[in-house]
Parts: sequence; C-alpha cells; structure tokens
Amino acid sequence: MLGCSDLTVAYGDIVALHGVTLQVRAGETVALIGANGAGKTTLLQTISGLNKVRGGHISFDGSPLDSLSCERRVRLGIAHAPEGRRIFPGLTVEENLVLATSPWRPPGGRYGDEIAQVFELFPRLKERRRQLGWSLSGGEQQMLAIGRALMARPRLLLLDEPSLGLAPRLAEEVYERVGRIRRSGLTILVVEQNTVLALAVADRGYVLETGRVVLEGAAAELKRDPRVREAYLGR
Amino acid sequence: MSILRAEGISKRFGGLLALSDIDIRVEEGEFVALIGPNGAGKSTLLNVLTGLTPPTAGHIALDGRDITHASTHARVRAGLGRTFQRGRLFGRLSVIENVMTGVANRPGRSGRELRELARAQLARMGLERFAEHAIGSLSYGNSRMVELTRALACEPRVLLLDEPAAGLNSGEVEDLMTRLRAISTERRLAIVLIEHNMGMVMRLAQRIVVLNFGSRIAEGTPAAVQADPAVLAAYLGEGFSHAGL
Amino acid sequence: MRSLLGVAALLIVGLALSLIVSEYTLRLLNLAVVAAVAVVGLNFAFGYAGLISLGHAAFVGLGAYVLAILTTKLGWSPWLAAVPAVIGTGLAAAVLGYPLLRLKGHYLALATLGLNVSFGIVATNWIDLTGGTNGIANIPGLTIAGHELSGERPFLWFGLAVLAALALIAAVIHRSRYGRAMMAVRDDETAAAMTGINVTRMRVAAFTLSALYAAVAGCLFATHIHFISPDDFSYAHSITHLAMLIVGGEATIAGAILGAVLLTFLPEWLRVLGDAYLAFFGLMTLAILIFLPTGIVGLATRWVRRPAPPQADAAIGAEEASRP
Amino acid sequence: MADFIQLLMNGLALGSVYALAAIGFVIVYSATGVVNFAAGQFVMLGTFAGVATLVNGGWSLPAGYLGALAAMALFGALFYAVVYLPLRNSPAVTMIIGTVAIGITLQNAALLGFGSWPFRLVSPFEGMTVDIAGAVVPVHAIAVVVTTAVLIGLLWLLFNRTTLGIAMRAVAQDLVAARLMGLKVGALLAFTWILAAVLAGVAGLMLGPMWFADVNMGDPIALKAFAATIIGGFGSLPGAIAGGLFVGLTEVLGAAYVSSAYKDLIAFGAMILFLLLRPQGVFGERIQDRG
Amino acid sequence: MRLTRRTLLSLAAATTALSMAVPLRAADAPIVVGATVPTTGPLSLTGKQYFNTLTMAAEDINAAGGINGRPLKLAIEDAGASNSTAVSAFVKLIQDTKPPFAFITSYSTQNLAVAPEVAKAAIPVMYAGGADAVAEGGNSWMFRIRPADSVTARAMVQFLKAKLRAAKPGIVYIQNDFGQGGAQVAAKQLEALGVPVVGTEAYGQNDKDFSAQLLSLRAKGADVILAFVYPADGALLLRQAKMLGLKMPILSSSAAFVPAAMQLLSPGDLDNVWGVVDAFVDPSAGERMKDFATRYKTKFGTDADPYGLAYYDGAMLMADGMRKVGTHPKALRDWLAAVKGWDGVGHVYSFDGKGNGVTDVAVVKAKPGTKTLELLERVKLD
Repeated sequence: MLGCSDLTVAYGDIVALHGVTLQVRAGETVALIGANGAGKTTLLQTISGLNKVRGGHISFDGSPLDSLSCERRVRLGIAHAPEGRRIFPGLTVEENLVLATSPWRPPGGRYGDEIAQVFELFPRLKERRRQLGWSLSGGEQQMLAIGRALMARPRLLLLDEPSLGLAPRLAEEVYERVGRIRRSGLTILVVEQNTVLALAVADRGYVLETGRVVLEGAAAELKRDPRVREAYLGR
Repeated sequence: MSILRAEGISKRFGGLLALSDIDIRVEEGEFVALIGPNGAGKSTLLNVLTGLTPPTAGHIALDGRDITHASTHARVRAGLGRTFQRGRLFGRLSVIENVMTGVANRPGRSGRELRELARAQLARMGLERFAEHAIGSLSYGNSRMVELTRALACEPRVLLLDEPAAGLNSGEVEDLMTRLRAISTERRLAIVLIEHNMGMVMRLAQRIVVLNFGSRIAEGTPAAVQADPAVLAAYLGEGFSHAGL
Repeated sequence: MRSLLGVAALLIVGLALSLIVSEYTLRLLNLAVVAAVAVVGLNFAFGYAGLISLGHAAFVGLGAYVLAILTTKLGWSPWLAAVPAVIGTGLAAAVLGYPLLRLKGHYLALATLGLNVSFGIVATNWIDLTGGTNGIANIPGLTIAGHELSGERPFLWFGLAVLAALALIAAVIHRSRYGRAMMAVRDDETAAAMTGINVTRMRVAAFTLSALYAAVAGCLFATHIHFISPDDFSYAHSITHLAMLIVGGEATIAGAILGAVLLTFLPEWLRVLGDAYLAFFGLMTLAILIFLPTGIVGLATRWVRRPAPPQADAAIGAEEASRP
Repeated sequence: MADFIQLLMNGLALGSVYALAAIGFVIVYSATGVVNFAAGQFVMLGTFAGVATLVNGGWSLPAGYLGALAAMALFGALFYAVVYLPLRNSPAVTMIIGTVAIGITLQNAALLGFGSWPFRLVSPFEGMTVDIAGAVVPVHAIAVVVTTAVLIGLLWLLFNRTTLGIAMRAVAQDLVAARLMGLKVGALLAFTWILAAVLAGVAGLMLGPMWFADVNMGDPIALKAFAATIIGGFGSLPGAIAGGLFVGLTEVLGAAYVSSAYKDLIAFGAMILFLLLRPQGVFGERIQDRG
Repeated sequence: MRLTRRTLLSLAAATTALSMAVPLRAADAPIVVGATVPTTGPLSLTGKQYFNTLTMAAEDINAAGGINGRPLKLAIEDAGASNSTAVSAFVKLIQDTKPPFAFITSYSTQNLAVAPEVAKAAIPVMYAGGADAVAEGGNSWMFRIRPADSVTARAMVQFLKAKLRAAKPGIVYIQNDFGQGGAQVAAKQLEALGVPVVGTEAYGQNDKDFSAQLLSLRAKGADVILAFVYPADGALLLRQAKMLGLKMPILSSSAAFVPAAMQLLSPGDLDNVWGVVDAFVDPSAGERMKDFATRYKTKFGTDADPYGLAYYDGAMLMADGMRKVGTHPKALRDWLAAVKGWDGVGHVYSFDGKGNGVTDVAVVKAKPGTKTLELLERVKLD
C-alpha cells in the first residue's frame, strides 16, 4: 500500500534519512522503532508531505506521492497523528474531531457515524467533548489525536509516538486501543520508542538508527533480537 | 566538595510535574551522563540548572555558592557553561566573534586580547582555519564544535552538554568523544552530558543518572545502569503487561 | 579599517556633492544626513539588538525640544544646550527602557508607538513649555569660531562631519564586545545569556545608545530648520526611520545611511509624477521589501558573496509560518 | 445625570466603531500573525466604497451597501495576493513597514479618486433621534451599537458553529496540524483577509454618516484600534470588543471629567500600562513570543 | 588703458544693470511665479481651493495681457502635510525656477518653518496662515493676505459682547496652532472686557465626538460658545451641538462655513449659529464678487471659499505690483509693504509693519431654514 524507496531527507546540511526503504502492505500494522534522533518522525512527516524529499520516492497504492501537497495526501486517505499530538488548544474536543472530516465531508454533510465510532473507542473523549484541547491530560490528548486522525476516514494511519510522555498504565491503554483499530482492518504505521508496546501490536517492524534502517523483520522476531536493545542502550 | 549540587529540584508546569525532587551532585573533573527516554525531564533539568526556568522547589549550589536565584549570565560568570540541543550560534557573527562573546566574560581584557584568546580556543579545538568564516558557511558538524568552543571560552568549571552528538556522522562523533575526554581531563572540567547516543554515553561517562517522568529512577556506573531493570523498562517498555494487546 | 574607508568615502562623496549640487539638493542632503544620524542610532536598537522601536522620533523630538527650549527661553548657546539635550534623552530612554524592554516583537512595537503618540500629545498641549502646535521658532543656528552655519552648504559640511564621527563610533561599538553582545542577544537571547551576556542590560544599552543618536539628530534638525513643532516628530517619522533601516539593509551602518538617503530623496524624485507620487512611493517601498528583502546593502553583498545556504526545512518553515 | 447618559451613549457608539476596526485587526493577527498597520485604511476604503456606490453611484441603500461590501471582499482577496503572500515569510518588522507602505498608497489613491472634500454618507436613520432619560441619542448611533453587537454575534456563530470558522481558528492555532487535517490553508488565509476587509467595510459604512468620509480618517482609527486591541488582549475577540468600548468611553468620559486636551493620553497610557503589567490584556492568552 | 575711479564706477554700474537685466530676459518670456500648495494629505482640503484660484488668477491675468505683455506662469509644488515637506517644496521652487515672487501655504506651522528659507531666498511671499507668531517673526519678505487669528478672535469677542450679549462665554477649540492661538487671544480679550470664560475645552484634529466638550460647557453654564474649528470637524461639531440639544448661540470661526464643510450640514444645523469669516464669498455683494464666485463655480464645480479668494486677491495684487515696479524682488517687496487701501475682491488690503494685510472680517448667519448665508456686518479692527 505504502512504499518508500531509497528515501533521503535533509534539513539544510543535516541529513536526517539516508536512503530508507520500507513497505507497508494493506491491512498490516508496521512498527518503526529506534532511539531518539533516529529519524522516525522525519520519515512520518515526509510521508504526509510536511518535508521535502531530497532523493528517492514514496508511492501510495502504486502511484507516486512525491508531487502532492499535504492536503492532497490527506484526501487520498493518509491520516497522521503527529508527534506532540498537536491538538488545537483553543478548539473543543468535538471541534478538533469535526475539523478532521473536512477533506471528505461536503458542507453541511453528516459525520455522526464517524464521531460515534471515535467516542465508542475513546469514551473519555465523549465525556470531555465540550472541553478545550489544552485542558486535556496527556493521555486524553493522545486519544484525541488518534481519534482525530480516524475522523479523516483514513486508509493508512500514521501514529507518531503515541506513548510519549504517558505513564505506563496510560500508554498501555492507548496501545490497547491501537490494537482494536488494527483489528478493525485499518493499515497502520506506528513510530515508537517503546519497543515492547509497539512490537506487541505490530505485524512487522523496522529498526531505525541515525537515519538508516538497521534491522527489519516480523515483530515476534524483533522482540527477541538483542540488536534492538543495542540500538537503544549501546553495546 | 561537589562543584555542582542540586537538591530537591521540582518543577511544575501548570498541572504537570515535570521534575520531582531531583538530587544531583557533580564532582570536580567528573564526567556524568544524564539519560532517559524522551520527555523524561532532562532538558527541563538543564534549564533549571542554567536559570532559564525557575524551579518550583529546590536549591542549586555552584562551588558551594547558592545560585538558585541567580540570573543566567551570572551563573555563566560563576562557572557554568552549556551547549544546546539545536546548535544555537549567533548567525550574524563570524566564528571567532561567536567565541569572543564567550571570552568577553572576564573583565579587563582588551579587544585584541579577546581576539587572541578566542583564536587560541579555536586552535585548541582544531578550528582555527574557520576563524573568519560566517556561521552559515560551516558544516553542521563544525558548527556544533564551534558552539562547544564558545561554551568552553566562558571558562566554565561545569559544562552541561545537551545532545552534542545529535546529527553528527560517526566520524564526527568519534572526534567529539576524543575531544570531550581531553577537555575533561586537561581542564579538570566537570561535564554533564545529555545524549541519546548510548554508545557514546557508555564509553564516556563515569557515572550515569537516569530520569523518567521527572524522577530519578537509577544512578550508577554504565554497566550497572545497562543492567538495571528499571532502566530497561523505561527505555524498551520491558515489564509492561501485555494485557489486551 | 574598512569602516575608516567607508567613512572616508562618505566624506569624499558628501564633500564632492556639496560643491556641485543645487541648493535644493543640498537641503535634501542635509535632511538625509540628519535622518541618517537618527537611523544609524536606530540600528543599535533594531539592527543589532532586534528591538522594534516605533518611538524613535519621540527621542529625536525630545532632543530637539530640550535644545530649542534652552536656547530660545534661557538663551543658552546651542552647543551648550545640546549637552543636556543628548544626555537627558539618553537618561529618559534608559529609564523607559527598563520596564519597556521586557516586551518583544509586536508588543514592543506597539508600546513604543504608544510612547510616540503620547509624546506628541504632551508636546501639543504643554503650551507654556513647548509652544503647543505652533512649535518653537527662531532657534539659533550653530556657530563655529564665529562663523554661523547658516547656509545649506556649511551645514552639510558640519552634518557630514557629525555623521562621519557618529558612524565611526557606531562601527567601533559594532566591533566591540558590546556590539557583539547586542547582536548575540538578537540572534539568540538564551544562547547569549548562556555565554554570560546580561541580556536586559544589553537591550537597555542598545535602546539608550539609539536614543542618544536620536537626540543628536534632533539637535541637528532644530539648528538646521530653526523651527520645530510636534508633527515633526510624529510616529509616522518613527516608521520612516525603521523603513530607512530596512530598505538600506538592517544591521549595517552603510545600510542605515543609504536607506536614509534613498527614502529622503525618493518622494522628491517622484514629484514628477504629480499628484500620484505618494501612491507610487508606497508601492515602490512595498516592491523594495518584496524584491530586496535584505535591503540595498544585502543586494550589494549578494553580488560579492555566495548565496546563503537555504534555511530550514519545510516542517520548520511551516511551523514558523504559523507563528511568524 | 442626563449628561452622563448622553456621554455614555456617545462613548458606546464611538467604542463600537473602534471595536469593529479592532476585530478586523485581531482576526488577521491571530490567523496570520500580521500586525496590519493598514487596518485604518481598510476602514477608510470601506467608507469610500460606500461613497462610490451611494453618493457617486446613486444606488439604493441596500444595493449600495452590498456593492460596497462586495468591493471590500474583492479588495481583501487582492490584499492577500499582493501584500500578504509575497511578504508572509518576512520578519515582523518588514510586514509592519509593508502594511504602512501600502496604507500610504491606499490613502493617496483614495485622494486621487475621490478628492480631498469630505463626504457625507446618508444614514438609513437620517435625522432620527430618541430620548433616553433626558439624553438625545441619534437612532444611527443605536444602530451602530446594535449592528456591532449583531456582527459580533454572527462572528461568534461563524467561529464556533461552522466548520469554516473552526477551520479558520485551527489555522490560526497550529498551521502544521491544520495541514495534517487536510485543510486548504491558503484558501482559509485568503478568506481571513476577505473577512477582515468586509468587517472594515461595515465599520466604514457605519461611521460614514456619523463622522463624514474623509480620505485621512484611517490612521487615527488604526491608532485607537491598536490601543483597544492591546487593552483587551492581543488576539482575543472579546478583548477587541471590550478594548474598543474602553477606548471609546475613556475618550468621551475622559474629555468630560478629566481633561479634554489630554484625554487621549488615557487610552495610550492605558495601552502602555497594560503592555507592561498585563500584556495578555483583559481577555487575552498569556503573551506568546510572536514576532 | 588707465583705470580711473570714474571708469571703475561706471563699470560697476554697468555690471549691476546687466545683472538686473538678466532675469528680465526677452520681453515676452513668461514670468514664473512659485506656489507651494498642499495637494496631498489632510491639508489638501483647503489647499485644493487655492490651487484652483491661483490657476484661475493666472488665466485672468494673462487674459488681461499678462504683466506688461509678458505672460504669467505658475510653478506649483506640493507642500504635503508636514513642515519638512513644505520647506523642501519651497526650496525646490526657488532652486528650479528662481521666481521673483511666491505663494506659500495657509498653514501657520508650515509658514513658520518656511520663514527662514524665505529670508534666505529674499523674495516676497504671500501666505495665509493665521497665527500671529508668523508675523511676529519680523520677516520683512512675508505678507499675510488673510486676517490674523487674533483679528478673528478679537472680532468674535467684539461681536459676542456687543450683539450676542454673552455673560458667560465658553470656548471650544481644535488642538492645533490655529485653535490654540485663537482660544488664547479670545480668552484674554474676554477677560479684559470683564466677561471671563466659564470653560475652555479642546479637541484633537482627528476627534469625531464632541459631546464631552459641548456638554461640559453647557454644564458650566456657558450662554454662548465660541468655536475655533477646521472645516470637517467644525461641521461635525455644529451637527452634534444640535443633536445634543444645545440651545445657546454658537459663534464659529471661518472654516465651518467653507463650502467643503457647508455641504455636510443641514439647514437645521445652522440654526442659532453665527460665523466670523475671513471674507464672505457672496455673489450678491457686488459685481466683482459675483463674477469671481460664478466663474469659480463653473470652472471647478464647487463653491469658492475665503481661502481661495485670499489667494486670488493676492495674485491680483502681486500682478499689480509687478506691472508697476517690475519683477525685481526687492522692489516688489517694498511696493507691497507700502500698499494701502488696495481694493481686492474680498478685502481692502493695507499692509502694516509686520506684513499683515487684512484687518477686517465678516459676520454671517444662515437665513432661517436654509443654508444660504447672509452678511450681518463687517468688523474692522485697527
């Protein structure tokens, strides 16, 4: 469904991705793990069109994405729950959610089913639907970010560190929901530092280190691979 | 006596407790690493230590003097140095002028002396040939080294390094490590290193402090920290129950 | 050395011009020189320390008024009156600067704008002291060794000498630890504090220096025109000073002078367009901002140096666009 | 007492106009980060759009108003394309100078087009007054206050009840996230400018009959709108309203009870004090390091 | 050749004659007269009027055969809204055309700022700024072709005392050179006449609401209001006074009665309002005035105002002088300084030692229920 081939991305002089190649097949959940600074977020941002590509290509459903704007990619079905959640702080929970339907919803069109599904997945959001974004706790913000991405009727969901800054119990709760989304059949690419959580929901995984894919394989194999640990804590 | 001592540091941002009751001591000439997953509070701690963020509670002493309420520039003059996560050089000054801003802290030096001292600092770091270059013309690696040089030019007794290796290639990382080791021994400089490159941390640090969720969860030698189950849990998520996944 | 050459070039060009151009052009040159003194001063605040001041004209006015009042009411010599005019203005800037300069960006811009408007209100209504909107006339001119600087030409020579001296001082400060510290504060306040620079003090110093220059410009203005009134120092003049700096090329002394000259002459050159000339002036200024974002000096250096490396990536660019 | 009520009503009418000008300014600032120094000229153009349709064109009132507002919408779009887009990544100060420069152009273009004579726009309530507790209040002044209130209500609905308005707020709050939501950021920013221009048009049409139309009326309005914005809180709509009313009321009440010569010092002094002591204004968020 | 004292003297005389002859040039070359007029900015409202009348005067002069056969040509520069622009415009004029004579603006601060340049250029100029300070400057090259502000103020006070029988006058004035000056003189005069003012209120040039000032004067018991105003704000002030239900008479300065202001008013706004105007442009006041007023209206589509009239008269006066003593600046200056009882369209001009040429004003009032002004009386001060 999504293919990145030999992707190189740089910020000025600093090369953040050195020829990264990866695939996400329809219906599968792929984890992209690695320590901080490995280039995971850069990769997601590049897929959703926030970063310019210096070399290589991205394709979605077999057609190239490279020349498409961020908005076009969202309309094609790529939804991104970004790093730091980026909830609109001055909008209510409901407004945050409704906003994400604008790519597909005609003016005055209905979004009741979508929002009901999100509220079913995250009942806490329903309770807080009238609250402003900034007043939510970290966990709630993360749920809202994921819920918001789901409102866009995505075919590919990009999740950037959903466990970041969350207490373990909350992180598990978030991942439990990611698991549910996965079981509903949606294709997911999740970036995560917490390997255990990510590999628990993923079918396959890639390990990124300083902008390069150093390891890839089935999630179950990666869980046992000592090299994953080395990528984090050194040799 | 510890050159830098922070006791009971807490920092609250609204409802979020970013740091809770942290104690840190750094001895003269010691190389300490401060690690922890993203969002653990490392940068906040650095900001509190350097006076950019006032702590909610706690005390900080530099060389036995309380600096809890001192302004940032006063701390620098008292011997605290720091580099930043994203290189923060002064873009409109040349390389040597950047370093000169650091040297200028010590009173009673003429302009010519400043320039000579800055040149000497650059020479020590092998950057002399870039002295008159514009910042914008430097490679990323070199600009990080210039930033380090500028921090050293302040003649600190404690140097706080915020991810100095981020964005460097492996050769540059090796070079950085060599220099840091040399600096620490030559100048009897205490260094506190925040770094995600664990290879580097493990090879450089004499002692590692691990933060997670604003608390100190472990402290010890590299080997001890690497084996600490709390650290593994924090980094890899080990110890999570996988219920429902 | 380069600044000495620059100042020498300024003097030579100025002197050469003073001998060949007409009286009218001489007057415009004098206006440009007075503006240049103010703008070289503003360069400390904005160009070096990054403080957007829309109140610069108020300091020009303060200097001019002190000199005018002391000379016309107390009969002081303008030379003597210039001393309290300049020092008093500097002190006022320092006192105002401490509270004001905690503000940044637009907030500082609007606060200084308010200051300028307030200055105008006081100058207009404190009639006993300022003569109100009638202003103060018959301000005596300067005399040097018994010779009055009455004509445009002698005044230009004197003005050029003052400008050259002040530009030289500015260049020396620019290259000193204080100049570096100011620029460091503008580039990165946090990093500046982290190299031991007292950020607040540097800001106030830059602001005060800019006011000192402004006061000198005010004294020159008063002794050149011999008449001042509140609308000579309205906030519109502050905006013009800033525009001169941007158009010339901020953070350079040469840019400050070039900008002052260009924006003094541009509307006069455009007079040939008849009634539409001010409409064109606005459009041309906008065009300069769009097509020469680094000003005239920036254009000149772009020919000399290699282009600056492209800055930032799309994500950072977009982020900055969201909070410019 | 009657005098006081009279002053109060006049202050409110004056404040309503300042509030409307301030709202246009705030909408642009919060969505684009631009401090629009041409904001006063927007209002002036609004009045003269009315002069063009109603006085010179001789259109009927409804047609004239609609025509003038349509012209203002067009102008907003043009301003977006010609001034905002080319300068959007420039430093704050360049934007300030740029909007001042275009303001000079607008003012002088209006002078060329309409001449220097003041015009009098007709009010739908020409000559009507009502008596409120001994105070004589022109119906037009009440209409101004009511129109401002209605517009504020409509704006509230737009920003809180329509997807378009919510999307505009989203763009103002986080441009990157807005792009990730698939919002057409460019179109939304253009619409912001159009809305600001139309609001200025409404302000201009309303004050035309009260104040006479005059090509130099822009800058004084902008200054008061700036003061209103700061006092109310930069970037806050309720703040712009409160600030506008405050400035209008202090102008009238200050002249009556403090000093008519120094009355404007109250508004500008308050503006500076607010900046120093409470930079977020009455309603604004905490100061963000913009610009 | 032996140089004698006599030859030297004759040489010197010849040189002088030559140098004087140079500006005369050919007998039919146009005489270029300069004028700085605000054509942009807020001052252009009034500036446009004398821009028009100056061009009209030049045409009239040329139609009547010019200056002894030589045509008159105007060189006009924009004086803008600031003092500095006004000075630049004047210096540019002097530079570009070296005129033997010039008109400068009707704004006192601009006049004050230009004064040193006038002295430097050493040519006679006519101006219409009202502030007494301009004439007090002792610049012998400057001639005022309008009543000074103190004249207007004194006339207002006289009328106020004599005809309106005010016991408790109040003053409202615009915060500029004109308003401040007028208010000061009027207050002092009233004090001297034993009817001290009960209140003095100011408003800013850009103010749009005068309720505070007017109500405050009413509250202080003012039985007449003296208003020193500019055109648009003057009209607004009169309207608001009526709106607020102020019953006492208002005596306003000239600007509220210029056509630009009158067109903004309704007949009701002029009820109980008297005006002290520089000159009354009244088509019924004789053939010359009628001719001027109707031709202006046909030519420019609007009514003429006293400012325009002042410059028209000034141009005619200048032409008269040039015909009599030529275009040498000094000779012209001396001739002008000696003018006594020159009969213009608007006034009889006589210049005093300070260059003030007009000492009379007209008191006008609208016919009830109309906007047609009629002359009540002329007030002549010594």
